[in-house]
Amino acid sequence: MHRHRRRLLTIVTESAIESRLTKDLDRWGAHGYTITDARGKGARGIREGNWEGNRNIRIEVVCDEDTARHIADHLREDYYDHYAMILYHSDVEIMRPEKF
Amino acid sequence: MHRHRRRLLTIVTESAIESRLTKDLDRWGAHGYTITDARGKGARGIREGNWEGNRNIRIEVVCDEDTARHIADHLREDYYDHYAMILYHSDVEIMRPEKF
Amino acid sequence: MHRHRRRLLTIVTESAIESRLTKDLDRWGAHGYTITDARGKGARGIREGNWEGNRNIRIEVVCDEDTARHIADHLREDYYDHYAMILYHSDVEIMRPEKF
Amino acid sequence: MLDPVVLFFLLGVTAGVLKSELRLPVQVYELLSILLLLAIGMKGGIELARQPFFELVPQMLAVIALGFVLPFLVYPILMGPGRMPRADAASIAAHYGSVSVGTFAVVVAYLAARDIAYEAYMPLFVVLLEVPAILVGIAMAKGLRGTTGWKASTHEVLLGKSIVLLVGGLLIGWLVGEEGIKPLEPLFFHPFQGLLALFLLEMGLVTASHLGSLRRYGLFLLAFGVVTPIVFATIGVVLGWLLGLSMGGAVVLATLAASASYIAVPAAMRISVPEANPALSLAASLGVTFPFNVILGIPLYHALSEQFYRYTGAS
Amino acid sequence: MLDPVVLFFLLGVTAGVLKSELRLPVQVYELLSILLLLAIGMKGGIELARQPFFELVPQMLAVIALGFVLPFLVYPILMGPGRMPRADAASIAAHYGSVSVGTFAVVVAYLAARDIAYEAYMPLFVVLLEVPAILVGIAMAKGLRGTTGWKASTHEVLLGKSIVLLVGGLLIGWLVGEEGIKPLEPLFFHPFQGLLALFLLEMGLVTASHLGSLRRYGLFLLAFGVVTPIVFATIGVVLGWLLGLSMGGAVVLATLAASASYIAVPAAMRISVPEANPALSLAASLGVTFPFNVILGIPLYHALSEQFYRYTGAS
Amino acid sequence: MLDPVVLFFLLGVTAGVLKSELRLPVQVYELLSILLLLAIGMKGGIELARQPFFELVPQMLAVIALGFVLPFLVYPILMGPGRMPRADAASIAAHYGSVSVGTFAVVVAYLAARDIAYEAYMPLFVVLLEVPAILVGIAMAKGLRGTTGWKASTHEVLLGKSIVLLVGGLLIGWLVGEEGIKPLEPLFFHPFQGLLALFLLEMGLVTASHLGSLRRYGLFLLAFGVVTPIVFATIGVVLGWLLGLSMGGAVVLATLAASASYIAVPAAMRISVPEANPALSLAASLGVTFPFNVILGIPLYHALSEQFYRYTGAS
Ligand SMILES: Nc1ncnc2c1ncn2[C@@H]1O[C@H](COP(=O)(O)O)[C@@H](O)[C@H]1O
Ligand SMILES: Nc1ncnc2c1ncn2[C@@H]1O[C@H](COP(=O)(O)O)[C@@H](O)[C@H]1O
Ligand SMILES: Nc1ncnc2c1ncn2[C@@H]1O[C@H](COP(=O)(O)O)[C@@H](O)[C@H]1O
Ligand code: NA
Ligand code: NA
Ligand code: NA
Repeated sequence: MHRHRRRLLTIVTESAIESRLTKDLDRWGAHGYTITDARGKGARGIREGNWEGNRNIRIEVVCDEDTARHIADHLREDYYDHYAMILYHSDVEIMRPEKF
Repeated sequence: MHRHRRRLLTIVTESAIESRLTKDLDRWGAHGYTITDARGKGARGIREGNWEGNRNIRIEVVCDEDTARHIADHLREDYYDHYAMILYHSDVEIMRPEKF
Repeated sequence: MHRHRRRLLTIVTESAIESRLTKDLDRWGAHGYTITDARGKGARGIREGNWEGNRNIRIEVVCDEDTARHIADHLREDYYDHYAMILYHSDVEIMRPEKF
Repeated sequence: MLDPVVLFFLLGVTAGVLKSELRLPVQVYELLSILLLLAIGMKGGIELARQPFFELVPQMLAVIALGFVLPFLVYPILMGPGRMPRADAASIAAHYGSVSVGTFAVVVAYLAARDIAYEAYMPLFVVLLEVPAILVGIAMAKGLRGTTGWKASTHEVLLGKSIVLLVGGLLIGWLVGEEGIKPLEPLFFHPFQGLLALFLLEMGLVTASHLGSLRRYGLFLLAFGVVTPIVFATIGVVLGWLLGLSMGGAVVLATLAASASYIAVPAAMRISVPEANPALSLAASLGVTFPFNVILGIPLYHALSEQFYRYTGAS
Repeated sequence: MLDPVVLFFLLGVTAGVLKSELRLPVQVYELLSILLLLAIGMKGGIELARQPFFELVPQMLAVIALGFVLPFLVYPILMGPGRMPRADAASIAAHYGSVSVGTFAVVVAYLAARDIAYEAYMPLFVVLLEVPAILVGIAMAKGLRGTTGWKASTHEVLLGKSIVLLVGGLLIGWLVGEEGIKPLEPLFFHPFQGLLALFLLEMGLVTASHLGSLRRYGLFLLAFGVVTPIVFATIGVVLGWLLGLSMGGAVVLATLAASASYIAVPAAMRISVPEANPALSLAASLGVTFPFNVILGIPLYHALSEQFYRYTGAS
Repeated sequence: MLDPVVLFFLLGVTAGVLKSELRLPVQVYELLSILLLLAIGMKGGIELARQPFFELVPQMLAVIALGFVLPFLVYPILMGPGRMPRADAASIAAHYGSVSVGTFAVVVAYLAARDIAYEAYMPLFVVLLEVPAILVGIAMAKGLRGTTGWKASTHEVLLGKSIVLLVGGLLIGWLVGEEGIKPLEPLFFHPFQGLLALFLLEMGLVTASHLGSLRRYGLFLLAFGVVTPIVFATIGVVLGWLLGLSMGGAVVLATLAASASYIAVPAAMRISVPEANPALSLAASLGVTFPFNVILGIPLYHALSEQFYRYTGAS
C-alpha cells in the first residue's frame, strides 16, 4: 500500500451558502468535497439547526497543500468576515493520489 | 497565511446527554463546538440511530492543548463509565487563533 | 492522562452498501465504527443525498495501524473499483487503548 | 381478530428479525410521536373542559398515588430474586411504575374498534402516571438525601418531550374545547389510527433490535416482563372499580398500570441514574412487556375487567 | 378568544423559554413549510382561474408598488434614530417590506374561524409582495451601480424555495381549477390548520431562541417591531379600501403589509448583503413582529378595518 | 388535460433544471415512499380478501412469467446495437423487466380521475413483477454457475424496502379486509393523491439531476427509453386481454410492463452487480422512461388498450 500525504480541510459554516460555496470550491481547484449537516456554537452564538435560518454544514475537502492554501485564502477574503465560519487543516494519508 | 496549532477533540456519545454535555463543555472552557448526528457500534453494542433511545452524536471541539486535556479529564470522570462514549484527539492548524 | 496513538480511518461512500460494509468491517477486525449521513462530489459526480439512490455515508473507524492497513487493503480489493468511495487515514490519540 | 395497528407492529418485528433493509428515518419517528402525544393530550383536554374539574380530584389523587406505589411492588423482586444492582432495580421499577403512551394509544384503538365506552378524560391519567414513578426511581437509586441534582432531575423530567406535549395538548384542548378544536381534527384526530400504525411499525423494528439483548439477560427478565403487567393490570381493574370508573375505563386504567415506559423514563434515567444499564430496562419494557401488552395483554385485561365487573355487578 | 393555532405558538415559545427538551426535527419544519406554501399557492390559483385575469391587473400593480414603497418608509428611521449601519438598515427594511407566509396563514385561519369573507385570490398578493422589497433592500445596501451580483441576486431570489412553491402551486391551481384539485384536498387543504398549528409550534421554539438576542439589541428594536406593523397595517387597510377590496380583504392586505419576512428575505440577504447581521433582523421580525402580529396584531387590524369601513360606509 | 400529480412532476423538473434552491429532505422522500407502498399493498390485499385466491393463480403465473421474459427482450439490443458491457446490459434489462411503483400509482390516479374500472387486485401484480427481472439480471451478469452470492442476493432482494412494505401491506389488507382497514383510511387512502403529488415533485427534482448524465450517454439511451416502454406496453395489453382482464386492467398491466424500476432494482444491482454503472441505468429509467410514461405513455397505453379491446370486441 503506497501512501501519499494530502491535506484535509474542514469548514463549518452556515447552510445558507452551501450552493454558492460548493461552486466556489470547484473553481478554486477542489476535486471533490463531502458535506454533512451540523449544528453548533461559536463566536456568533448558538446555531441550533432546527430551522433553515440556523443550520450549519460541515464540509471536508481532501486536496494537496497548494489547493488547501488557495482555498483557505479565498475563504478568508470572501466569506470569513460576514459568515459564521471556522476552518481547520490537518494531514491525512490517502491511497489513490490521482483522485485528489 | 499564519498558521497556529490547536487540538481537535472528537467525542462520539449518546444523544440523550447532548444538552447536559454542551453546558459542561462551556464550563470547561470550550469556545465552541460542532455537532453532527451519528450512529455506530462499539463496546456497548449497536446504536442504530433510528429511535430516540439509540442515537449518537459526534461532537468536535477545536481548542488549545490545555483545554483539551481539561475537557478529556472531566469527561473521563463524569461520563466515561456510564455512557456509550469514545474520545480522540488530533492536531489541526487554524487561521484565527483568537477564536479558539 | 496516558495517551496512545491509533489510526483514524475515514471512508466516504454510497449508503447503498452500508449494511454489507459494516458486516465486513466487523470481519476485518474493527472494534467499532461511527457513521454519519453525507452528500458530496467526487470523480463519480455529484451525490446530492436527496434520494435513496444518491446518498453518501461517512464512516470512521479508530483502530490500530495493522487493522487500518488490513481494512484499507480489503476495501481496495472489494469495493474501490465499483463504488463511489474515498478513504483517508490520520493519527489520533485515544485514552482507553483496550477499546480499540 | 387482531387490530390492524397490531399487525403493523408484527410487520415491524418480522422485518427487523429477518434483517430487512426497511428503516424509518428517526425524524419520521419523531413526527409521529409528536402528533400522537399532542392528539392524546388534546382529546383529554376537550373532555376536561366538559366536566367540573374538582369532581375529578379524588380520582386524580388516587392515580398519582398509584404511580408512587407501583415501583415499590417490583423493586424488592428485582433486588431479591432478580439479583440486580440497586441502580438497575430502581430504574426498572421506574419504567414499570410509569406508563407507555404507545400502549395507551393501542388500548384506545382497541376499545374504539369494539365500541366500548370509557371515561374520555383518561389522557389526564397518562400525564399523572408518567412522572411519580420517575421520582421514586431516582430516590431509590440515589437516596433522598443525595440532594445534588434533585432539582435538576425534576426540571428535566417535567420538561421532557412527552410531558410538554401531553400537558400542552391537554391545556390547548381544555382552553379551546370541542368546537374550537374542530379545524385541527383532520391532522390530529382523523388519521390517528394510521399514525399509530406507522408508529407501531417503527416500534416493531426497534423491538426486534432489543430481542438480542433479551437473550443475554435471560429468563428472569422474560418472566418479570410478563407477570408484572398482569399483576399491575389486576390492581388497575380493582382501583378503577373502586373509583367508580366504567368497565371500559377500568380496562384503560389496567392497561396504563400494566404498561412500562420506553420513552420518558429511559430518557430521565439516562440523565439522573446513568449507572443503570439502559439495555436491561429496555429489553424488559420494550422487548417483552410492550409486545405482550399490545398482542395479548389488552384482550386479557378486557376479559379480566369484564369478569370482575360482572361479578361485582357494576356497570 | 385565542385561536388554537395561536396557542400552539405560545406552547412553543413557553417550551423554548423554559429550556424544555422539545425539538422538532428540521426536516419536519421543511415538510410543513412545503405543504403550507403549496397549499396557499394552489388556493390562490384556483381563485385566479375563476375570474378574468386582466381585471386584477390594477390591484396587482398597486400591490407591487406597495412592496417597493414600504422599505423606504422605514430605512430612514433605521439609519437615523436607529443608528444602524447601512447594510443592517437595508436588510431590515427589506424584511418589513416583504411578507411572512406564516402570518398570512394565521390571518386566513382567523377570518375562516369568524366566517369573514375575503378575496380568495389573496395568495397572489403574497407572491407579489415577496420579491420587490428584497430588490429594494439589495439596492439600498449596494447602490444601483454595483451591478456585480445583481443578476445572480435576482436569480437566487426568484428561485428561492418559497417563491418556487408559491408560484408553482399558483400555476397548478390555476391550470387545474377547483374540480381538478379535489383529489389533493385531503393532504393540502383539510389538514391545513393542523399543519399550521405544528408550524407555529416550531416557530414558537425558534422565536424563543431569538428573544435572547433581542435583549442584546435593546428597546429600539422592540418599539420598531411593534410600531412598524401598526403603521403598515393602516396603510394596508386604506389601500385595500382604495382598491375596492371587501372589509375582510382589507384585513388580509393590512396583515400582509404588517408582516415581516423571516424565511425568504433572510435567505436572500445572507447571500446578497452578507455584511448585514442576521441576528438583528431576525430578532425584530421573528422575535417581536411575528408574535405581535399573531397574538395582538391581527385582531387589531380587524378592528381597524371594521371601523374604517364602517366610517367610510364601504361594504 | 394533465392530472395535477403530473403537474407536480413538471414543477419538480422545472425547479431542478432552473437550479432552484428547492429541496425535499430525503426523510420526507422516505416517508412518502413508505406511505405509498403500504397503501398500494393494502389496497391490493383488500381485494384479494374478496375473491377465491386460487382463481387468480393462472393470472399470477402468467405475470411472473412476464417478469422473467421481459429482460430477455432487451438484453440483446443493449449488447448489440447498444454496445454496452455485459454488466450494464444485464442491469438495464433488470430495470425494464421490473416495475416502477411510482408509475403504477400514477396510472391508478389516471384511471380513477376518468372513472375507468380495473381489477383492484393489481397491486398483487406489482409485487409479482418486482422480483423476477432482478434475478434474471443477476444471472445475466454473473452466469448461473457463479453460485457465490446467489443466496445472499436473493435474501437482499426479497428483504428490500419496497418488497417488505408491499407484501406487508398486502398481507395486512388481506387479513383485515375492507371493514377492518377503515380506521387507517384517513392516513393511507384519502391523501393518497396528495402524497403522490409530493412524491412526484421530489422525483422531478431527482429526474432533473439525471438529465445531465443523459446527455453524456447519448441518443441510444433516449431512443431505448422511449421505444421499450411502448413495445412492452403493447405486450402488456395483449397479455391482459388474453388473461381476460377488463380494458382498464389491461391499461394497468401495460403500464406495469412499460415502467422501469428506479428504486428496488438499482438498490439490488448496486449490491449484486456492482460493476454495472448506476448512472447509465438511472439516466434511462428515471431520466427518460419515467417522465415519458407519466406524461405521454399512460394516455397512449389507454388509447392503445381501448382500440385493441374495441377491435377484438372485448369488454
Ligand atoms: N471552537 C470550536 N470548535 C468546534 N466548532 C466550532 C468552534 N467554534 C465555532 N465552531 C463551529 O463553527 C460555527 C461558526 O462559528 P462562529 O463563526 O465562531 O460562530 C459554529 O456554529 C460551530 O458549529
Ligand atoms: N473503534 C471505534 N471507531 C469509531 N467509532 C467508535 C469505535 N468504538 C466506538 N465508536 C463509537 O462510539 C460509540 C460509543 O462507543 P462504546 O461506548 O464503545 O459503545 C459507538 O456507538 C460508536 O458510534
Ligand atoms: N477530494 C475530496 N474531498 C472530500 N470528499 C471527497 C473528495 N472526493 C470525493 N469525495 C467524497 O467521496 C464520494 C465518492 O467519491 P468518488 O468515488 O470520487 O465519486 C463523493 O461523493 C464525496 O462525498
Ligand atoms: Na405502569
Ligand atoms: Na410587510
Ligand atoms: Na417493466
